[in-house]
Amino acid sequence: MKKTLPVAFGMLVGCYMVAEYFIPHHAVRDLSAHVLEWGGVVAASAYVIGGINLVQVTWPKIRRREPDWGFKVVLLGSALVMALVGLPWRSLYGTHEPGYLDPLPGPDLAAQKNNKAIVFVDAPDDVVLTIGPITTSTKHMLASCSQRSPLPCVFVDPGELSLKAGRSVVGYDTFEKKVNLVAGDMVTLAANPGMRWGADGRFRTWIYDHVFAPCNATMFALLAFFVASAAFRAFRARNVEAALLLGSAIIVLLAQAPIGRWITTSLPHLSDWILDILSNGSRRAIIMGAAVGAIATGLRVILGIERSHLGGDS
Amino acid sequence: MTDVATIDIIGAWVGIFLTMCILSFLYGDNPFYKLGEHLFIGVSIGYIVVVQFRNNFYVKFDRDLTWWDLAPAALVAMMFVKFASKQLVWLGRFPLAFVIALYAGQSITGLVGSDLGDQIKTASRSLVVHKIDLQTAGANELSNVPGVSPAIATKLAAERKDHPFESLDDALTRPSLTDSERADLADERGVLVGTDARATAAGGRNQIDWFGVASQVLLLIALLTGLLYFYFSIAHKGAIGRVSRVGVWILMIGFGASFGYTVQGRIALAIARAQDVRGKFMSPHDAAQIHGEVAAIVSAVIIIAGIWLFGRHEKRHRAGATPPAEAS
Amino acid sequence: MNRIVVLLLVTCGIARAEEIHPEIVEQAPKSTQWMIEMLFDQGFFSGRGVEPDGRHIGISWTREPAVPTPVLVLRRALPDGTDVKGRSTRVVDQGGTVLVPAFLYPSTPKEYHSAYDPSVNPLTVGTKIGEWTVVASVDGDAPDPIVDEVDPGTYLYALVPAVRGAKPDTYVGFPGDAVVTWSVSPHAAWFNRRRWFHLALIAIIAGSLFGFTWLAKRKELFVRRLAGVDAIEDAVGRSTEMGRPVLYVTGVEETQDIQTIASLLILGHVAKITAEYDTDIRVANAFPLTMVIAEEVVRQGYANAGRADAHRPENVMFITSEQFAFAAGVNGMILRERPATNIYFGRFYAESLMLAETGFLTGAVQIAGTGELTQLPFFISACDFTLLGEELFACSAYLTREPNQLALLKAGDVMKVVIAVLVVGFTVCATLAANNVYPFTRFSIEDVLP
Amino acid sequence: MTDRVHWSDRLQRFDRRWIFLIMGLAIVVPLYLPIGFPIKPRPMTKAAFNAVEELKPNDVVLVSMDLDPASTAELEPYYRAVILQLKRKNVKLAFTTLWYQAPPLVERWLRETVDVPIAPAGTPGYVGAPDRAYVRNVDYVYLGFREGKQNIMLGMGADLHHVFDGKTDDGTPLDSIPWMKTSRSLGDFKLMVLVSAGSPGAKEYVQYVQNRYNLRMVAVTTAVSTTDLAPYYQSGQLLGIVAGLSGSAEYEVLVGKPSIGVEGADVLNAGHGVVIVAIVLGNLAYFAGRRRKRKAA
Repeated sequence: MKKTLPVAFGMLVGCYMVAEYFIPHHAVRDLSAHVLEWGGVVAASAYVIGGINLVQVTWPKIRRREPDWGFKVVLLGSALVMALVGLPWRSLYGTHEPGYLDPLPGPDLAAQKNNKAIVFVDAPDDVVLTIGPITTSTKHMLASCSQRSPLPCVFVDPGELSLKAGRSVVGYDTFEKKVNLVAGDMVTLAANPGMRWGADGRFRTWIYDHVFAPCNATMFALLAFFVASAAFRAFRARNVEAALLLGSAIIVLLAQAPIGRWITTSLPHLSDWILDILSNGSRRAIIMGAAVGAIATGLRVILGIERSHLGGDS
Repeated sequence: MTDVATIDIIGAWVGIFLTMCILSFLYGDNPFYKLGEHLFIGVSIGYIVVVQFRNNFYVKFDRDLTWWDLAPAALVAMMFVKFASKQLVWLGRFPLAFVIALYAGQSITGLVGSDLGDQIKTASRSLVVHKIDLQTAGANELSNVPGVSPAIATKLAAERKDHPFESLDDALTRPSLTDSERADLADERGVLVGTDARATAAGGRNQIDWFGVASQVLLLIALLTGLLYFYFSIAHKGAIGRVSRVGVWILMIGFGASFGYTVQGRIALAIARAQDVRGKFMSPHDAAQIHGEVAAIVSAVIIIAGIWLFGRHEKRHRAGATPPAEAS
Repeated sequence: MNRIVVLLLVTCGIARAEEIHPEIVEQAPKSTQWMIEMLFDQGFFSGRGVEPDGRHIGISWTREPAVPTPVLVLRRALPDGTDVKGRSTRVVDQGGTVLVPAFLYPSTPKEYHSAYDPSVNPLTVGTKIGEWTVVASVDGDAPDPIVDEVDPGTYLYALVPAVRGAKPDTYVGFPGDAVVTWSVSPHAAWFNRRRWFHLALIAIIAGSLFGFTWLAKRKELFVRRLAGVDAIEDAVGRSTEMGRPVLYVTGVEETQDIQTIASLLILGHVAKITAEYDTDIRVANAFPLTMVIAEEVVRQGYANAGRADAHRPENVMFITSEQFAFAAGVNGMILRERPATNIYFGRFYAESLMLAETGFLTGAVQIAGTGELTQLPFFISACDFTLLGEELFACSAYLTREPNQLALLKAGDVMKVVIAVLVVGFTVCATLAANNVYPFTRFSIEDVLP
Repeated sequence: MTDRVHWSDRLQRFDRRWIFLIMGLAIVVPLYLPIGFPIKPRPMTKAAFNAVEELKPNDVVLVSMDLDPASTAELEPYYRAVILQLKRKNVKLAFTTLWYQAPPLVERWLRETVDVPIAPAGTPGYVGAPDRAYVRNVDYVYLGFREGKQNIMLGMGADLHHVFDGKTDDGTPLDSIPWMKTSRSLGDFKLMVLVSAGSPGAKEYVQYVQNRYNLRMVAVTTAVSTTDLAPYYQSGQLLGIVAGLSGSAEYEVLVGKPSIGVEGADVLNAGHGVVIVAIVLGNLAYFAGRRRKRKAA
């Protein structure tokens, strides 16, 4: 009972998944979509168990002050932080306007005379401003254009003007507006785009860019060195097989680097040939063999022959 | 042109420091590597958990629920039963049975289509290989001729319209080709796998590429011997043994090739790290503000000094301590 | 005298030239002969790329004499099962450029409707005008079918010759008559015959699975030994002597990968062995779901060995799903816990070399098995034993020499013979066909694997 | 056995960290002192290039960015080159990713390569038409990430809008974008550019959807997966493959904007040299050692 029911259930699901491939009927298609979604949900919920397991494994080490317990703290801590900054906090306590436009009264005669309008900017100097064609920040602006306002500013041509204020890095709001200015008009662009939280938020992106990405890439890059040492240690022509492995490896190695073509133009051809013919031939054999094995394994599962994972001792 | 925020300059330095921490694994297991390792693992977990929940619950169930949704709910519930009750643990087998059967069934049909069907289809092609006829070939086919770039292909197509090619030499030295293009084409000449083997300017009657034919035969042999090697029902003795040995040889050549390719990839990674530290992937303006090289040197010094100090510290504390494990 | 001939070819799946139903309609301004082909599935082959799921209709046409003018394809639904014959129709008044209500609202001719001026209102695909929906707009004829996705039901199509305006999707004129097709109602197929051979392949494997299971109960089956598999038990024994744990890595791919599943199945048997030897087994998982299953599997392994009490759940660990963070974590375990045996079964990517090299450093016995071809060279070079591709799937069968398990290998071998025969056979056919040797020109792999 | 250690033994037993050091130098030094070998595209790369060249303006192309920061090394040069090519072809772009590690990376790359022109008129060392800045949700959309790997592929093959809940990543309804409204499933895309670092990626796309909906696909892949994908190129299921860093460098040359890829490919020479030397040394030591043992015995 406790064993046969799950097995039967599995057989049902498995056989359906196989049949589904051969039945183009739309009703079946729709059902399959559902079933596949369930799989995703189950897999995702497992992360809760994963988290529990993580604590189960690391917490005792910390409590018992085992060697390296400090690093376990780092592990749990960074996990917690990264998870928390991933939450959209801002949406929890409401958002604020990234900026606003404030037209100043009266034309500025000087500007009017040489047919210009003025945009004053009230923003921190790390805000990237796109005023019409120019992209700049308050640091690189004129100190003053008119006695009307002490704010840094730029002269612009009359007509429709698109204003954009954001920050150079991801994770901030952007303020965007179009205004229509005539010569002599003055407008103040006040902008201080707020920081976003959550998936595309500032913190998460920062940690991703400066902790996750470098570690990830460097871990991977270690392989460049391991490959060298593996080559030194393991690629020794002990027998025919090893010798062949070595030979083709060296040929492809040379051909892969630009130097290969420099040595002889037929080297890349040779390596391509090895790849297309010899490599593909044997590779195809493995692909097919593995596919057969995989299908047989799959069949044994869905036909209920293999049931060790469900407590049935097969 | 705007400046990089201070926090991001710091970030860049942190990134470079962590890069060095992990590289220090090459010297041996040490506190700096452990720091990088645990930080990395922790961050990755925190990252994934959010992603998983966002995409499987927040996004998917951002709609009014239906009766269908009871099914996954039930499965999930059963998965958690083991925390609640001891004698109901067996319920946990249902979600297990579900996912395993689901994915097993799915891969059966996925594999039978692509890895069996299509591979069989591809494998059973005619052994006869005809040369590419520069006179009639289409643009794509043309650019499969060694050394023929898309640009050259279009030129050839134009050339042959005006006056047909008499020979390969004629075709590959037409006036509209630039000298560098001619040089490229000249490099690719060759009777086995080069232009002469792969292409013809004869027009009309299609010539056979004999080396191509031989290769196709070899391809077939490689496949069959390979299959034989994986044939379990007979011992590899005598004739069978010798043939399957050939299979192994070809297998090994294949592995060698893929090793060669892999090396390229791996070294590329290290190169990219170096380029990254130099700020190659960002605008020169930003790179100038970050001084990646300086950061790298500073971090390297800190780490080397640190490892040395820790080493001494270890020794003083427990005499006869084992030196950091060499990792290679 | 002006005539327009509407030749409709409603196919049962694939086009069959002999099933042409000619239909002649009188009075039309210009003599154009439409050859229209409607493709939808009726439980037979899916024709020319039209999915046989009852939700796709393919329509293609050629005109005699050939006319390059764009054609606007419109669709409207009919009450189910209505049977309407193809005919030509007017879409504009004489010399007019606006689509007339009579065409737009055929079902309610009495009521008032306004005309539609496509020269100002663009007709993008999907727009509804009157009862019609714009399906496509093609320049010239469409020899390859336009595939239209619809809900199950009965539909009617109108092919309207048009003249494009300056702005995209606008039309300034409609020369000649439009054609309204026969009504079509696609039926969903219950079997996709294009895949019959795939089914056959699966059937062969399943058949031989059962066949050999039956046979194995009667006579001893021969199966070549695999060094890698025999090594597992010895390695476990060695760890027992050294009093160090066994590390089992289930790969870095999700549970849905068949290699992960295979790895989990093998884990059951390995856990049984370790339980018998009373050795710790540490299982490192990259995905929590895999971890959940692995824990259950290990518990069963211990139970099958009759030592359920010895099972420690915290020995089955979830490290992290991030490939290289996972590699870093496992590296750490290998360096600091120093297991005497490392078993890597499942799908591995770049981290294979990382793990294998670190394991080599600690002097552990390493057994790897994966179907991931690109990683095999590294496992081979750095591990003591490596199971190549299929051997991974064979492994669980070896570990328990029970009849139904061996049947798996036998079934695999049968399949390999079938593959070899197919490949050789069709290669010969193709080669002979390439040299126009009759009758081989008539066979092709396409027949079995379209 | 003699007392003083024979050179072959020393060579066999010497500390591998020296190899690491040499490899490190081989990678860093050439970055500052380039060698500069010519780079010539291979057919596979050219085929990929052609597939993109065949596109017409306003064709809709799906770019699937299935990668993580680790694999940018090999893929980023290609990505930048192909985006330039696509943009100057003036096609509509839809970006998506099946890797949960990717989204922040993709966001950044979109800002760096799509929102701004890569090669505005007068870019030094660039031959070819200049590209323009693409406008989000007008010229291109970012569909975002969905968990589910192969299932998502299958889903996109059947109904892309359903998979992404009819919204782009920033919540813009897909139906509000004319060209996206008409691109409802993978079949509606003229070409799929697979920036694929592993699994799920090009291989899975071919296995699960290519043969179902016979789609046009080109792939850039890490050098290591090349041998894995080559059969699919032969069988015509992939229209072209760009293999790793050297492939990316070749692609940069084809597109006419040599950059990081070409620089990196140049450094490969030294790196490969080190590996080959390592192999040769290893074998020398091995054989010398063996001969000595034979003598001793």
